[in-house]
This record gives sequence, C-alpha cells and structure tokens, in this order.
Amino acid sequence: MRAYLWLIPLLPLLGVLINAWFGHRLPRRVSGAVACLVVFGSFVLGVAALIRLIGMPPGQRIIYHKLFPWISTGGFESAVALMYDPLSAVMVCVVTGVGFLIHVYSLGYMAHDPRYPRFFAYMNLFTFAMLMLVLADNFLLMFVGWEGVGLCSYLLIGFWFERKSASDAGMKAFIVNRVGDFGFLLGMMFIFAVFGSLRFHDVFKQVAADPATLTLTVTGICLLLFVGATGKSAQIPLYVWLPDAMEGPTPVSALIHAATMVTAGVYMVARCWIMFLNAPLALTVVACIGALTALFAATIALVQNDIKRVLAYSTISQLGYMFMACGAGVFAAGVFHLMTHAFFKALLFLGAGSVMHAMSDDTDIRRMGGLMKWLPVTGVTFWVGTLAISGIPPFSGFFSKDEIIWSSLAGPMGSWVFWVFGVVTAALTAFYMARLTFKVFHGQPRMSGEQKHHLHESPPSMAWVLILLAVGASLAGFLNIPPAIAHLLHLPERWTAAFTNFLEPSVGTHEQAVYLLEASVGGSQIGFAKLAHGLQHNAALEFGLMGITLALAAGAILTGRWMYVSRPGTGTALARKLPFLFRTLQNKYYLDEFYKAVIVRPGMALGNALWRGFDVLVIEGIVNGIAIATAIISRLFRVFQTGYVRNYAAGILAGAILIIWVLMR
Amino acid sequence: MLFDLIASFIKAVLVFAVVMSFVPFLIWLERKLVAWMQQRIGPNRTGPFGLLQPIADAVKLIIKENIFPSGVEKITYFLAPMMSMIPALAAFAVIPFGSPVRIMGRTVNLQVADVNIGILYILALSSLAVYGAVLAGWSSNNKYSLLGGLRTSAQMISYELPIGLSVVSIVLLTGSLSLNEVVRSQASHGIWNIFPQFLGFIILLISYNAELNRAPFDLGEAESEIVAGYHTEYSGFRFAMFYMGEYVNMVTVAALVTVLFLGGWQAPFGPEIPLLWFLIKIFAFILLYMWVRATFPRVRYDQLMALGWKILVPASLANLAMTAVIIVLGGPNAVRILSVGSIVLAVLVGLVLKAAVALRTKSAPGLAPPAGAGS
Amino acid sequence: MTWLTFLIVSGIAVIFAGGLIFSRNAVHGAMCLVASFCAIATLFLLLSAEFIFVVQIAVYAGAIMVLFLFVMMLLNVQGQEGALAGRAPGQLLVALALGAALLGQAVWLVARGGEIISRPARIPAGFGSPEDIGTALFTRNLLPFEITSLVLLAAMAGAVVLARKAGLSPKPNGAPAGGKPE
Amino acid sequence: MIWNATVPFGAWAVLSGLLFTMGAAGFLVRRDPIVMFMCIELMLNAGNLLFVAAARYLGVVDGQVYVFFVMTVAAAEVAVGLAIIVAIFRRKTTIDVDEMSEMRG
Repeated sequence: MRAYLWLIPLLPLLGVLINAWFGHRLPRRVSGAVACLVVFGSFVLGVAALIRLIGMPPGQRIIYHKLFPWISTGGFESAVALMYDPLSAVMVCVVTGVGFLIHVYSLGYMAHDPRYPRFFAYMNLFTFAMLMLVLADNFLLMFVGWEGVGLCSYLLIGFWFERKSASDAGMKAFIVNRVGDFGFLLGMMFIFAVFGSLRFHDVFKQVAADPATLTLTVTGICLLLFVGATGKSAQIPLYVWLPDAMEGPTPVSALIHAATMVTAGVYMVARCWIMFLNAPLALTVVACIGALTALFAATIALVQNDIKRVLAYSTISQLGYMFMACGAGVFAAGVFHLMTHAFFKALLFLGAGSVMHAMSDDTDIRRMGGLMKWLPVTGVTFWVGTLAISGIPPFSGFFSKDEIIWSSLAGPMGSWVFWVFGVVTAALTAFYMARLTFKVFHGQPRMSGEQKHHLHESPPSMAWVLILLAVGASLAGFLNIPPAIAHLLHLPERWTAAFTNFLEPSVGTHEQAVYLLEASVGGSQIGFAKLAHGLQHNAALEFGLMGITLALAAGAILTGRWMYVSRPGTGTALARKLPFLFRTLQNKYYLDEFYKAVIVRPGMALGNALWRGFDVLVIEGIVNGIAIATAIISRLFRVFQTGYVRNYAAGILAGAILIIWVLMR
Repeated sequence: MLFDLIASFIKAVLVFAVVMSFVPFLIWLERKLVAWMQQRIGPNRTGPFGLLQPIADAVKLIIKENIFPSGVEKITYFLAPMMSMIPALAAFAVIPFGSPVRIMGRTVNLQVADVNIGILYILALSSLAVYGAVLAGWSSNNKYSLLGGLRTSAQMISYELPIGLSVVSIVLLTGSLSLNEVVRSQASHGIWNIFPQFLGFIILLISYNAELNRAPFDLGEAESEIVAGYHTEYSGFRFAMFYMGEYVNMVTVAALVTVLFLGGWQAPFGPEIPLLWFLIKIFAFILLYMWVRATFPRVRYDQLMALGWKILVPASLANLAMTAVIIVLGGPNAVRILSVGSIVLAVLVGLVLKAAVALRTKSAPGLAPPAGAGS
Repeated sequence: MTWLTFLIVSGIAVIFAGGLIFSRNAVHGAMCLVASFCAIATLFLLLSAEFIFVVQIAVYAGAIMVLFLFVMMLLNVQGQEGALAGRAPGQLLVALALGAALLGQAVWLVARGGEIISRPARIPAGFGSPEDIGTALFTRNLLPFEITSLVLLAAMAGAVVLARKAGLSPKPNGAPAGGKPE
Repeated sequence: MIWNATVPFGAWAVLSGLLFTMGAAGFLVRRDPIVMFMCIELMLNAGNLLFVAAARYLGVVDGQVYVFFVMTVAAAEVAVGLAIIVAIFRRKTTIDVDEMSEMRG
C-alpha cells in the first residue's frame, strides 16, 4: 500500500498529460472518459488507503511515503514526500469523490464546448494540484499544490476567455490570491528561519515541546499563514475574487470555488492546529474574521439576483463558519462542515448549472420561477441542498452546522459573541436559500416565451450526478452524530461522533487544545477555556441552543415562502421601504468600489506619474544619451574594425599576453 | 604481475584469434542461410557444403594486386580500412564472456580487461568506427564513394543517440558502468534485462542494425544507387578488411547485446558451462540479424533518418524517463514494475506508430507515403 | 608516471598538433588533430582521469571531429588556401611574434615558479571514477551543470535555425543537417 | 635514473602552454575557417590538460568536472560554428575568412 500512495496524485497528472498532448486528436468521448477515470482511480486508491488507515490503531494512523529528495542545498532540505493521515484522508476522499462526480457532470455540461479536452486537462491538473496540497508532508510541497490550484483556478475562471468579463475575473482572482500567497510565503520563510525545517512533523513537534516560549513567534507565523488562508478561502478582506469567479463554467464553480480549492485555507489552518492553538491571539483573529465573513456574506446574499452569485456569497459565508469553528479551537467541527459543505454546495452549484442549462445560460432569478414543473430532478435535489445548507435535520448540514454553532460557544476559545453571529447567520442562510429556491422553482414562471419553449431536464449523466450528490448531502451528517443526540436515541458508542473521533489524531482533542492554550498563555488568563469545561456535558443546554437555531432556520424558510410565493410583491416592497440598506447590500457594501478608490486608482496614478515623469525623462534620457555618446566615441574606434577575423584574434591574443605580463610582474 | 601480464596477453591473442576465425564461418553461414531463405542453394562447390568457400575468397583477395586508383588521397586511403576494423576488435577487449575461472590457483576473469567503465569504453570506440567509412569515402576521390561515406557517417552518428540512451537505461538499472557488473546485477535481479528493458532492447536491436550498416539499413553501400558506397574503389586485401570489419563488428555487437540484455554467460536453464551459453546467445543474435537481412527490403534514406530521429530517439527518451522514474519510486519492486511497464510502453509506442501510419494513409487516399516521412 | 612515457606521449601530441597547423589539406589536418586528441586522452589516463579519458575520445574524437570531417566533405572545398598571409598583411609575422611571446611567458612562469608542485597529491582509490565526478558534478557544481544544459539547448536551436536553408520551409523529408549533399 | 623520476607539475604546464600556443598561432595563420575552428579545439584541449593535471596534483576532482564543462561548451560551439560556416558557404560558395569582411567599420 505504502508504495502506491504516489499513484493518487500521479493518476490525474497522467490524465493531464494525455489530454494536454493528445486531447485534440482523441475522440471527445475518449478524452472525457480518461479524465473521469483517472479521478475515479485516485478515489478508489484514496478509499483503499483510508480503509487501511482505519485498520491501524488510532494513535498511529499515519502513512509517510518519501518519494525523492527535491531540494537539497546547504542548510535547506526538502523532499517530495507524501503523508496520509485522517485529515489528508478526508480531504483526498472529498476531492476525488466529489471531483469525480463533477467530472462526470462536466461530460454532459461541456459537451458542446470546442475546447473540451483542454477543459478536462485543466480539471485534472486542478485535481492533481489539490491532491498534492492535501498529501504534502511539508509546507513547501503544500505550497506547490497551493499555487497549482491557484493557477488552475485562474485558467478555469478565464476558460471562456473570449468574454472580457471572464478573463478579467480570472486576473482578479489571480492577483487577489497573490496577496494571500505572499503572506503564506512569508509565513513559510519565518517557519524555516525559526524551526530550521519545513516538515509538518518537525515543526509541530518543536512547537508542542516548547509552547510557552514560542508563542510570540508562532503568533506572527500563524497570522501570516492566515493571510494566505483568507486569500485562498475568500475571507474578509480578500474575498472579492470569489463572486467574480462565477464567470467560469459551472462545474468549475462547483469543484473549485465551492467544494475543494476554497477549503484549502481551512485545511491549512486545521493542519497547523498545534501552531494556532499555541497562538491564542491568532486564533481569535481567525474566529473573528470567520464570524464577520459569515454574517457579512450572508447579508449580501440576501439581495443578489444572479443564481450563481447567491451561491458564491453563500460559499463565502459557509467558509466563514468553518474558520469560526477553527478559531474556537474545534478544528474537527470545521473540517466536518468542510466535508458536508462539499457535498451540498457542489450539489447546489450543479443544480444551478442544470437550471442554467435549461434556461439557455440565463442566470437571473428574476426571470425564473415555477421551474419545478420542467426540472423535477433538479428541483428535488436542489431542495435537498437547500434544506442541508439551512441546517434542517436530518440533512447533513444540520449536524455540521449545529456542531459549529455549539463549538463556537463551547470550544476552548468559544464565546457567546461567536454563537450569536453563528445563529444569526444560520437564520439568514436559511432565508436567502429559501428565497433562491422559491424564486427559481416555485411561483409563477417569469421567463420569456423563447426560453420556456426550450426548457428541458438535463441529460441523465448530469441528473444522476445530482441524485448521487443529494444522497451524499442527506446522509453525510450521520457520520458524526453529536453525543447528546446519540445519548437520547441510545445509539451504540461507535456511532457517536465517529468522524470527530477519527479525525482527532490529526487535529487534536479538546483536552489537548485546552492544554496547549493554557501552556501558551500561562493558564488562568483563558476564561473561555474554563467555561468550555463547564459546558461540555450539559445536554439540556445543547438541546436548547439547537432548538433556537432550528426554530430560526425553519422560521426563515417559512418567511421566505410567505414573501416569495404567497405574497410575491413583499420583497420588492420591503426593499422600497429600506432603500439605503437595500442599495448597500445590492452593491456589496461598496467594497469593490472602495478597493478601486483606495488601491487600484492610486496605483494607476502612481504608475502614470512614474511613466511620464521618470521613465520618459530620466531613463530614456540616459539611454539616448549613452547611445549618442557611444556613437561619438565609436567614430574614433572605427579604424580598428578591419573586418578581418584574424586581426581581431591577434588583438585578443595580444591583450591576453599583456594581462599575463601584468599579472606576472 | 607477470602472471597477469601473460594472462592478459594470452587472452588478447585468444580473443583475437577466435573472433577472426568466426568471420569466414559467419560469411559462409550468412550466404548459406540467406540462400536457403530465398530458395537458392548458395555456395556448394568448395569443400563440403561449400564450407571452404570463404577461405578461397580470402586467399583470392589477399593475393590480389593492391591497386591505388589515380587521384586517391594515399595516406587516408591506406588508413581507412584499418580504422574501420580496429575499433570493432578493440571493443571486444572489455566484453566478459564467462564467469571467472581458476587456473593454476589464481582467479582469471574471462575478459581481456576488466575496466570499470567498460560501457563507456565501448560507446567511445563505436563512435570512432565512423572514421573508416567517412575517410574511405572521401579519399577515394569518387562521387559515389563520397556519397556513401557521408550517408554512412550521418547514419552512424544519428543512431548512436538511441543506442547511448538505451544503454544509459541499463546503466541506471545496474548502477555501474562495468560490464561484469551488468551481468552480475542480472543474476541478482533474477531476471535478464531484456524484460525490464524490453523497449530498450528493441530500440538497440534496430539501432545496431543501422550502426552495422546491414540490410535493410545498408544505405551507405546501396548498390542500386551508389555502386558500393564508400568501398567502391577498394580491392584486394583492403576490401577484405572492410568486409571483415563488418563481420567483426557484428560479433562484437552480438556479444555486447548478450551481456547487456541476455544475462551474459548465465545459463537460462541447466548447468552453467563456460562459454557455451555465451556462444549460443551470440549466435542466436547473429542469426536474427541474418534473418532480418533476408526478410526486409532496403529502406529509403529519408525513411532511415526519420526512423532514427523521430521514432527511436523519442522512444528511447521515453524509455529512459520511465526507467528513471520507476527506479526512484518503485523501490525494491522497481525491476518487476519495469518488466510490466516496459512491455506496456513498447506496445504503446507500437500502437502510436500504427495509428500515425494509418492516419497518414487516410489523409492521402490512394497514395501511401512512407512511414515517418514528413510530420 | 615517468618522464619517459610523458615525453613520448606528449611528443606525439605536439607533433600531430603541428601537423594540424602545417598540413595543406584540411582533412589531413583533422586527422592529425584526432591523433593529437587521442594522445592527450592518453595523457589524461596517466593523470588517473579515466572517465575524462573515455569522454575525451567519445566527445572530441568521436563526435566533434566527425562533425568537422562531415562539414568538410559536405562543402568539399580542398586546397583553396593560397599564400598564408591572405589579405591581412603581416599576419604571419604578428602570429609568430605573439606565439613566441605566449610560449615564452609560459616557460618563464614555470621556470620562475618556486611554488610549482613537484609531485602529485595522494589521491583516494576512486579518484576520477564516474562516481567521483558525478558526485562533484551534481553537488558542488550543480548550477554550472544546469547552465550547461541551457547552453546546449541554445546551441541546438541555433544550429537548427542556421543550417536550415534560408527562405525555404524545412524539407518534407527533412533529414538532419547535411543529410544529403546538394 | 632521470627517466623514472616523477614528472613535476611544471612539465604539464609547459606542455599545455605549448599546445595552446600552437593552437593560437594556427588560428592566426590559417585562412580556412574550419582549420581555425580546429585550432580553437586544440587550445581548449590544452586548457583541459592543465585542468586535469592540476586536479591530479592537487588531489581535487573538480578540475576534471571543469573539463566536462569545457567539452560541453566546445560541443555547443562547434555545432553553432559549423552551422554558421555551412550557411556562409551557401551564400558565398567560399569559406576563406578573409573574404568575409563585411563588418568592416
């Protein structure tokens, strides 16, 4: 087994090579099949490795495989080495499993695209890079994957580069990500400077061995790393690229900008849990940014009219949730939500793709309505996704979101502030998803006659993918039944919080977290930690809080139904009543305009000034001056330019002799 | 010291004698075999089954007058035949033809010189073999000779690349440049290199056929186009030297391939009798070349070049890359994985070629251009 | 490593080098140079650089000089060289003077040098073996090695571009440079 | 017996210098660019010889590595140089270097 770990990332790479080199010569069917099969192969291998991992004793569930030394200079060593532990296993299975389904979906979705093989080459390249990211056993290799997924994201957002908006969106994503990556890179350099190694194992061992003295440095490192995470995972203030990224093909939005790549930041934070727990300040920043982003993006999503943009803001909001859980010190909850989110958000995006497919690529929900009649499969599966993301039991979102909200209060770094943010966001989420679903699938049809004529359910390959993902989105939650519910239902021990238990060797237990936090700040200062101890086993409180969340979510959905189906005019009326709020939300808090005014404009002005003032006058003056001077001087030396090679050679030799003579003296 | 010196001397003389005595026999064998394959009788006048025919030929050639055609570059004309024969003979010095034996209480390697860079030595010498052809062609002061010399030298330079690349794969697998070590590593892997390096073997087979200037790649002496190529103007003993050089070269190549790919002196089954298995393998290989010669028609020159540069060089590069990757990643199983991978790769290359030919044929119906022409 | 072997082999090298300079015929000059290279290769062997010995034969004698011969035959211009001086008058005198000066410097340097090493250093058993050179090449000299690969790539591209006939697209049955004399 | 004495490093230096000088002189005297090229090769070889000798006498193998680099560069140079000569010959049908003086100032 050990020896075949490398095949997991290698297979998609093989797919890339085949599709990139021979893709345009192969029949479409073959090129698509190759792309799907290699991802499926990786999935099978990943599951096989996972099974093997489960077969090992809990404390030792980790597989290392060093492939070859990569960089080895002076004091710096880095190898291409893979690591398979529970966290990587979850990520690999999500990336390849959901990725495979999305590949299959793309077979139908991209069927008429002229750059079909190129699309699949990019998708496979993305899968490869993402797998390298999650399988790496050191920061450097992880960074390679990190940059690789960024590159693929750029390529795929701008896949339809004939459209200026698409190529602009690609560039925007790339540039915004650069800012984040710069932070990551700096963090990595710091790590190497402080710990002398970039291997996870070495770094974490040193941090855990000496938590008290390293806190300050580690805080700096963690903040820098988190800058990278905000870039890749679209958190405040670097989230601006993700909504624009919806210019890419819908499967890309589903795979990269919902299910996998944007979760890389969460993965990275969870991977570095020891370091973050050693830096309470950084952890607080993570939680605050996460909570803020969650609420902020959810409010924007309330008023968006583009089906994919609603989902994009929803993704940002859900990522905020994950960071909030991590920031509260409960990394397992964040990763669990990452997994369930991958299912239902991929499902929602693909459902949106299916709707767009039917609507001749129209994305405006104001022109939809009543689509349930024409797209029953899409409609039902979309409803599953909506219920899951709204946290309605028994769909997966209920379990993961509930755990996050509970952790934000009860985690080692939890606080009631985060809890309030979490609950409000949950209500908003339920509302905007209800708005979206009701507006698209229910009520009066508002599309044009032309569009109505063309309405059709998607081909089987796409429908089946939706159904499979819906099954996943419904059932994935049962992997991690919270202890309180398990007690109530008298479920066997091994069903209780199975996912968390499996993940804990990778992301730490509650006790470990509390221990590390206390050690890093010196104990008593962490009030939250004490509170968390007290809350841990209070089932009544847990049920009470769960009830509040549930009631709010259900209420929000019903309100949505009332506003958009029963009384269709209410939403518009409300908007007219609160024009300022509505316009602010519609314009996304004017943040893009703010960036443009504060960063882009001054930058361009500076560039212009340098060009006119410095480049034209000074640089060109110097260059032209040198040229003129050369022309004058060279007139003198033309005499020596006889054109005979042998004369020049004689000159060279004479010069050499002269130099030797000078040196000899 | 003295013993070693004497042993080396004796070995050198023995090897020289044996290889040189192979030559007439091989000439007879080839004529007989090709005749048989072409439904002819072949030499049958001199001696039983015509066995003495090559000796008669040799005697005739030796006692012939040495002609210096007018206008030849005397020195080069004189040196060229030797330069085509010497590298072939010298290369034999490092080929091990048996496991070490004990004579008079001392271990003696069945090898003239156990150089630890034997493979490089052979590659270096084979690169010198070009001189014979190119100088002969030039010094003859004859248009056809010059063309033949140029053709031969271009062909040999081109085909040295796939040879070198394939041999490097073997070196990767062995971890040493010593030919003795190559044989020993095949014993320790428990599998002859022909399996983990199947594609390399095929490439080497084809490339050496071109390197040896044998049909179907004997463009340098294609009698239908350029009389007899670079040795058109040669006669008598000098011509015999070219002829012998060709056959000595063939024996050397056969021995080299045996060492590199077929496990050297090791027995595939049964007891290991010194020299016996080595000779059997060499002859099997030589017979294969004769069979090829009798079977395939001569290719065109641009086809030959296209085959070398567009097919064999990329294929051997692919083989080298695959070997390196698998050795690094495969760990202890590398040889086993390679055995499968190599055959898969060979089949893949074959399929790609077939597809390419089919595509070209399809693109120009009614006119099937030669394989490898154009791109 | 004795004076006798050294003198004999280096004598051969020098004599054939002279052959290159003085031979009227370029092909003869090339043959002389090959011989000189082989002698130098033998000197490498005396200096326990067996890997370099083989590479010298393979690269210089086997590849570079064959290329020279090849081009000479392709162009097939023989014996065009007339008077040595050509259009650059006094070139012969200049050359002789500079050559003498250079050689004089070399000899004088050696004769004067007190710090010239009189005997070879002790060397380990594997000195100059492929492993030894490989280790030195891929660790201490990795960067130059990589740069060399770039140089080769650039040279390859340059040679292909130069050797292609100007104004003509590559021939459909494109043999490599000089496949057939025109 | 002087014939069996160790050869000092100076002898190698002088030999290398001699070969280099011969190459340089040949380059200055000859008019056939191919021969001139070969003279350059001779000079490079003289340098190589000194490298290898120094490696041997100092006991540092890096000298041999540099020879390796020199050979690579020489190969590249020959490939380009000969291609240039062929190209020039195609244009002018002569390869006398003194005919090629268009670059006169």
